[in-house]
Amino acid sequence: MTTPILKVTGLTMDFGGIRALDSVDLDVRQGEIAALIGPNGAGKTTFFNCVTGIYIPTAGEVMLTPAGSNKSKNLKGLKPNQVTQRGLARTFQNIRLFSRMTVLENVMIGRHCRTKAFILGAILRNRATRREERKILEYSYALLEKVGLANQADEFAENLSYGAQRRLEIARALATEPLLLLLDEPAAGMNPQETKELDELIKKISREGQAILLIEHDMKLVMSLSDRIFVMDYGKMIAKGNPAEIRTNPDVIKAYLGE
Amino acid sequence: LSSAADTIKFGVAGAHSGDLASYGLPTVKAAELVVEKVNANGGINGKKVELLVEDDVCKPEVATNTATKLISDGVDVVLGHICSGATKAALPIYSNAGVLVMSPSATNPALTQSGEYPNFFRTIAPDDAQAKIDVEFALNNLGYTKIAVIHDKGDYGKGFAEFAKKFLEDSGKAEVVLYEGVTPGAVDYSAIVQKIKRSGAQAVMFGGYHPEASKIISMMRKKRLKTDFISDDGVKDNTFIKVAGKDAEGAYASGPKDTTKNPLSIQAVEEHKEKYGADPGAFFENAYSAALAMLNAIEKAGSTDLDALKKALQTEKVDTPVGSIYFDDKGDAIGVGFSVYQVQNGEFVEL
Amino acid sequence: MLKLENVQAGYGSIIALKGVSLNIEQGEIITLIGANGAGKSTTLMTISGVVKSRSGKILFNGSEIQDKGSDEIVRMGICQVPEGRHIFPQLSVQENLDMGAFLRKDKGGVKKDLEYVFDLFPILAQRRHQDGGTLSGGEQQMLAMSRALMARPQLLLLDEPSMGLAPLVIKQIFEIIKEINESSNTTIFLVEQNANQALQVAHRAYVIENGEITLSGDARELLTNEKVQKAYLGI
Amino acid sequence: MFTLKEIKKTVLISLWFVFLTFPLMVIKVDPIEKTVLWRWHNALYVAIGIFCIRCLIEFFRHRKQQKEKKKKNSSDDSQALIHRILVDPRKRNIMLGVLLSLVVIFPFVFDTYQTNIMITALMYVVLGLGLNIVVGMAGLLDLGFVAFYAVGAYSYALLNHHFGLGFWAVLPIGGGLAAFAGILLGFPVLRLRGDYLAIVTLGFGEIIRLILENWNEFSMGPSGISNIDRPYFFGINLSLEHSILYLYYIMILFLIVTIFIVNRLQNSRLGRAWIALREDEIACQAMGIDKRKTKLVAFALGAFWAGVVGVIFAAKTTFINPASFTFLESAIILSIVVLGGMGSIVGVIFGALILILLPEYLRALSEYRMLAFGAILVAMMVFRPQGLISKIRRTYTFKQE
Amino acid sequence: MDYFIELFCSGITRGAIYALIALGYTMVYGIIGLINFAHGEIYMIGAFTSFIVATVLSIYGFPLLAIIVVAGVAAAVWSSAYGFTIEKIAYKPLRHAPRLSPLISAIGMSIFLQNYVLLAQTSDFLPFPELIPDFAFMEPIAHIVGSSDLVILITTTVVMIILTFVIKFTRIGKAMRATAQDRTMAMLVGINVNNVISATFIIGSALAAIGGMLIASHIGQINFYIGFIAGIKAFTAAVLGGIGSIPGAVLGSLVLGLTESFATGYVSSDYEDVFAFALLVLILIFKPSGLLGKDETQKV
Ligand SMILES: Nc1ncnc2c1ncn2[C@@H]1O[C@H](COP(=O)(O)OP(=O)(O)OP(=O)(O)O)[C@@H](O)[C@H]1O
Ligand SMILES: Nc1ncnc2c1ncn2[C@@H]1O[C@H](COP(=O)(O)OP(=O)(O)OP(=O)(O)O)[C@@H](O)[C@H]1O
Ligand SMILES: CC(C)C[C@H](N)C(=O)O
Ligand SMILES: [Mg+2]
Ligand SMILES: [Mg+2]
Repeated sequence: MTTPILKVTGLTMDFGGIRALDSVDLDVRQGEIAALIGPNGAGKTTFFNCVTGIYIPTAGEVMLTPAGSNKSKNLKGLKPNQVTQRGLARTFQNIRLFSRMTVLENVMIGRHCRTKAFILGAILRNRATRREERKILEYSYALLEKVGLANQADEFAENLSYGAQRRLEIARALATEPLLLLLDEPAAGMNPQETKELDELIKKISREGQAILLIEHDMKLVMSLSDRIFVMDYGKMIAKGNPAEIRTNPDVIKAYLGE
Repeated sequence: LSSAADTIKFGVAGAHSGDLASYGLPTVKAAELVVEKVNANGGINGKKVELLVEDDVCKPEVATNTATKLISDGVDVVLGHICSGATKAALPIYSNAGVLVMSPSATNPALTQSGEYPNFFRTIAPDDAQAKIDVEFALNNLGYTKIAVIHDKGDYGKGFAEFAKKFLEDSGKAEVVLYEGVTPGAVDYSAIVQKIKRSGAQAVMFGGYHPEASKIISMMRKKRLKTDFISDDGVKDNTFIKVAGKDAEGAYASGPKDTTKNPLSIQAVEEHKEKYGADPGAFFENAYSAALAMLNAIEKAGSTDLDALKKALQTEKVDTPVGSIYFDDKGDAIGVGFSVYQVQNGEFVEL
Repeated sequence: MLKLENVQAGYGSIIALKGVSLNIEQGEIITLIGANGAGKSTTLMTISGVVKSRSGKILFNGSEIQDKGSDEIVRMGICQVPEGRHIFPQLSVQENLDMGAFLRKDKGGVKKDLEYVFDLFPILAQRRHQDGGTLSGGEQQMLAMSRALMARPQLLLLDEPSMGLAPLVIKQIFEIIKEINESSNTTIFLVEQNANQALQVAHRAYVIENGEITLSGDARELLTNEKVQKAYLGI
Repeated sequence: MFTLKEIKKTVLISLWFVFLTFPLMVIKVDPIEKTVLWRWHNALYVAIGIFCIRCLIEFFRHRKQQKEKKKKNSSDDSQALIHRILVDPRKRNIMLGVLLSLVVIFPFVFDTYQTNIMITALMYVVLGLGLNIVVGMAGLLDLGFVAFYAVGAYSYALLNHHFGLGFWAVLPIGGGLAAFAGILLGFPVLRLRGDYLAIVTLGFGEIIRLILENWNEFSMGPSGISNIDRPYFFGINLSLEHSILYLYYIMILFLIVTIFIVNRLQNSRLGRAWIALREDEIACQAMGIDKRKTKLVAFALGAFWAGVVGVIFAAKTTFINPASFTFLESAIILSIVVLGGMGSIVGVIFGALILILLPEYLRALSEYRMLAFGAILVAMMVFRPQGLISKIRRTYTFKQE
Repeated sequence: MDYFIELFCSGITRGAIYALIALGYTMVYGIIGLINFAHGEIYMIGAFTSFIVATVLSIYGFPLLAIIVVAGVAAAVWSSAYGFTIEKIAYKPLRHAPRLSPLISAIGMSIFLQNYVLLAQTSDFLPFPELIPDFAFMEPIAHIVGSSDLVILITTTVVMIILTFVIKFTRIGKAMRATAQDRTMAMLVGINVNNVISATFIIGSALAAIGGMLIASHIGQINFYIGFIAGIKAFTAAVLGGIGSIPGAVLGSLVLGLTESFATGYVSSDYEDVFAFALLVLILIFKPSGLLGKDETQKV
């Protein structure tokens, strides 16, 4: 079996007296959709923040391994931009778009870390720069088409509907060509119709070989998408398995699902 | 230039707004008073005098605009600028147009001594001249051997202080125990006062203007420090006594000779009080004198041609509030005898 | 109790409400459903006086409130849980709750209600002294809801209260809605993406499209309405 | 049009202002002579003045409302006009052509004074464009921009004074040193957000000025450096008028280059990163943008322009001292950027022209000059809070090959 | 050691002076996030008003205590009126404007007010009457701490304590904090945001006025420009302490005052401001939101 793309071991995070993450282990494999679920305040978003460099974890290891290679990169202690550079991209629970930039520009920002024109290139606008700029445009536009926002490319991001903003965040994250895509509650605030569309979109992306780890409270969506599910409670990983296992796991039912 | 025009255009340039307005505005008032009086008496050589007042906020870059503005308005002579820096920036422009400039307050020695500004005159003593008087007074009359030299970091104050320090050191008779600049406008000077106290100075020699001087002297007295205070003609201003009140008692300051008893000076101050309902501010008398001197030169020369004016200024004596003066070939006023004053019973008394 | 007559409102050149009329009776649970950007939140904000109506009338218990300041409107008994939670980030959980009771004078009552909400959401009691801004998304949503309860409003406006909550808590939220409606006779105006559940608790419902009310009626009937099912229930 | 209620309100407002201005406007005391002067007429002036101003404001507001009601859907005001011209390339070229010829013949139509202040205005346009990179694009509030200007000016003054280096030789050196100073300042303050950054930059500006003031051996202290060479024209020393003319054209050329470069920067990968950084730092980092590098580049580039203009400044006034580099100067440059419309090149040009030419043309008001200037600054912000000309949104056209 | 104590006391006095102005700065900043450059001018107007009133009263022969009280009250009333009016004219219309627009408006206001006082009164320096007499019991240590130093120090301390209490525990204080953090939500819990903002300006301005009177009496002179430098320094102090925080403003002011004093005493007053600003940079590097400022909670 190949090494998992993301392998997190013993991740621990303390805020003052609160232990928000307590030695969490998690791994995401090549091409799969994994889900991270758990009650409110379980530490899911904190997990994302620690993995992506926004918080510096108290302890633990975060290893990222590109597909088909066995050269792992340790992400612990890196800055968020370096983490993205290495191949992790994320969306935010509370949407964080560049609201006064256009939809297209938002995605183009995502291309930043994969391109390199700088001051001189900008001023001289030489062949290489122009080519690169055109490529950025093409790539970004293609992504917008993929998420179904191409016809709103010139709108300000803040003028999009909620669901559209969520999809734009996904497109922007995809623009960084991540090895693994992290989605934090992509369906929150969406109506059932939009959730259905989102379901299809994620499946489409996944079919193209993109590995995904998502946090979500909409169980219908989680069950329909995930290959494997991780369940957290009070900062601890309490269960993992395929949807069927999780659905019937008594701990999970007690802590999270109800019924 | 404008011999054909039917008025004499008398420019007044200086800081009329911003933090240094209090040094510039009295000049405007002096010019207004003089010109009003001259015009009431039929003008100069049958021509009325017209005032052109322009602000330069004491900034070199604005001063160049001010100067070009005055030139393009056809100015004949200029009273100003107030600050040495602004004056230096503006002078080449006036000189290019052949316009005479006389400042009531720009004291930087280089303005006259460098010979680079042939069209420049002033009715105030340069920094070095006053430093010399004050130093000699402190050494010879007061016999001090430990002196703290303080300045306000400005071009005038620091210029004065540098010369004072140099003269003191050169004399070999006294030691400069402290040489420092204070921040003008600071809310509290007690730290520097403590430092003066610690330095064991017998006298403080201060280069700068009366607002800082009164703040420092008041703070010294508040801290029960009886050290003497010696300063320049930026301080020899009645406002100093008013603001510092009883703390000013005993302070020394150099300035033009016996102006307070000069009838012209008394008259000028009276005119100001009558018209503006208040005592005049800084450099008022210097400005009043400069205006008189320039208008007198125009009258005597019969034109506003620079060379003719220069000649008249250098040869014709004129009675002014600062004394009966004429100018040397560098542009400094002669006849403004300088002496040292002391505040006694709320008045500057010549020693 | 609350009546909107042909209310228009918007932001700058955008007109978000193009003449909305609706009617809420004392003691009802009314839900407003509609697509993203249809104007649901704007409707609530206009009632609360944060967004000013440009024309039309808003009547609360018979008096016009469209020109009143939002603080007066709150004082009259209309309280809102806004979209996006709007927690005071640097006030502690406790202080956030106190702010909810800002206009109340009965100290004893406030204390009782505080215990009541801590009872509803024990996690908040645990986090009592933590800054509101550092709570998890779901915790913040619970706090926002509790804060509104602290005001003991006559009319409670809820904007997507179930957003970001775990399934168990969502269930609980809808139970709370029912309970406060029944026990303290609070009138509730509920905006929800989760139309299915909203329609199940509500008595009546309105459908808003592009700033206009296009459909209204009994909640259960709308649940079976084909158009509603297709557009909002994802069936 | 004016209802009774309105008039009553206006009267009340006037009375309020009479009360407000009472001690300062009416009473004048002389603490030494112990006299009090009661200037009651001033109270009357205030009352009448405020009444008129308020009527005027109400009148215009009323008229604007009427107008808006009449043509609800067509949103064509002056701003839209400028935008329309700028967006249409043909119209833009025509306008640029007309503008350019106007600019070229300007010194021949107007006198030296006008040309002189126009040079100043152009200098501030470039300063504004430089600061616009930092504030308008990257969203870093810099209240000490004047420091870089000073670095440029002193570079030329000192190199000219000590080593006789010429204008053209120092131009790039001045810019380079200023850019270096920008990076120097940038390093420690990168972590700071928003207004904390503002105060530190303000402090940095003051530090530079204080050093220039106090370190006599290096900068000649407060008395400054005089007799700085004006630019030579192919080795010829020009007369005053001619060198003003020469400087004017240098400035024009330089401005065109600046606009060209700033425009290109704005529409580049780097420019996008700046704007994104301004919008949301955390999201920006999560998208892989190196915050440090991007910010430092903004600081350095902004400072570079300031440095170059500083060199020109020293050459123009031929005399510099620290008094020219006070905080107020930074505030004016910042005002240019905000007043013009943050991030908009055309806006900055308008902002600079207005803010620099205004005080010059207000000279007619003599002592009321700065009073009017302050009031106009407030009024312009109140009536056009987003700036005179808002930034044109760049749209990308996408053609599939 | 004596010298150290002397410098220390000087620094504390200077700090206390800054603090009186910084408190208003920090309050206004805290609530509307505006660097109110006109605050220094409010302070100046307070000083002028108290100057005018005190002089008039002393000409009419009122006793010193009456003069102090009436002049202080008048200064507070008028400065508050100015603060209130300025907010309505120059800041309120800009509530929804881009962040920097009110800043420019404030700079314009500051220029306007300076020149207004310059024209309405005079450009000259005016002697400010000594309102605080030398207390006999202070005489033994008068060479270190003067009476006015003491009064300023006590006033600052009292004001800080009262303000901290007001903000922490009273209704208006809670309303202020809520308004500062989320204006929309403050409206939704029933706070009249306009009134709260006005109240903040009024309190801040009144403090500046009291400060203006005490400081002018301590220094002994005023003119139209005194607000500028004091304002910049107070602003620096407020930031140093963590802008928005009341105790922070006082602590920042004291640190700033002490730094300047020690820099003057042990190094050179030529560079006192350089030291002050360098310290500011240093502290902010290690504590980006000031000494007592809360780190902005950034939960993503
Ligand atoms: N900066 C912080 N300071 C203190 N506590 C924090 C901080 N950030 C998070 N926490 C706490 O850590 C716990 C985990 O929060 P986290 O946001 O990871 O939850 P979550 O699983 O994403 O929940 P939700 O589903 O509600 O979004 C919460 O109880 C929260 O209050
Ligand atoms: N602050 C604002 N400024 C400008 N336009 C706004 C603003 N808020 C909302 N809008 C616009 O008003 C319209 C109605 O928005 P509103 O938020 O009321 O929709 P909604 O029905 O609540 O949608 P959602 O389900 O996404 O919450 C939308 O077109 C939106 O773009
Ligand atoms: C008014 C003062 C600042 C002028 C000063 N005497 C100078 O030489 O510059
Ligand atoms: Mg979360
Ligand atoms: Mg909504």
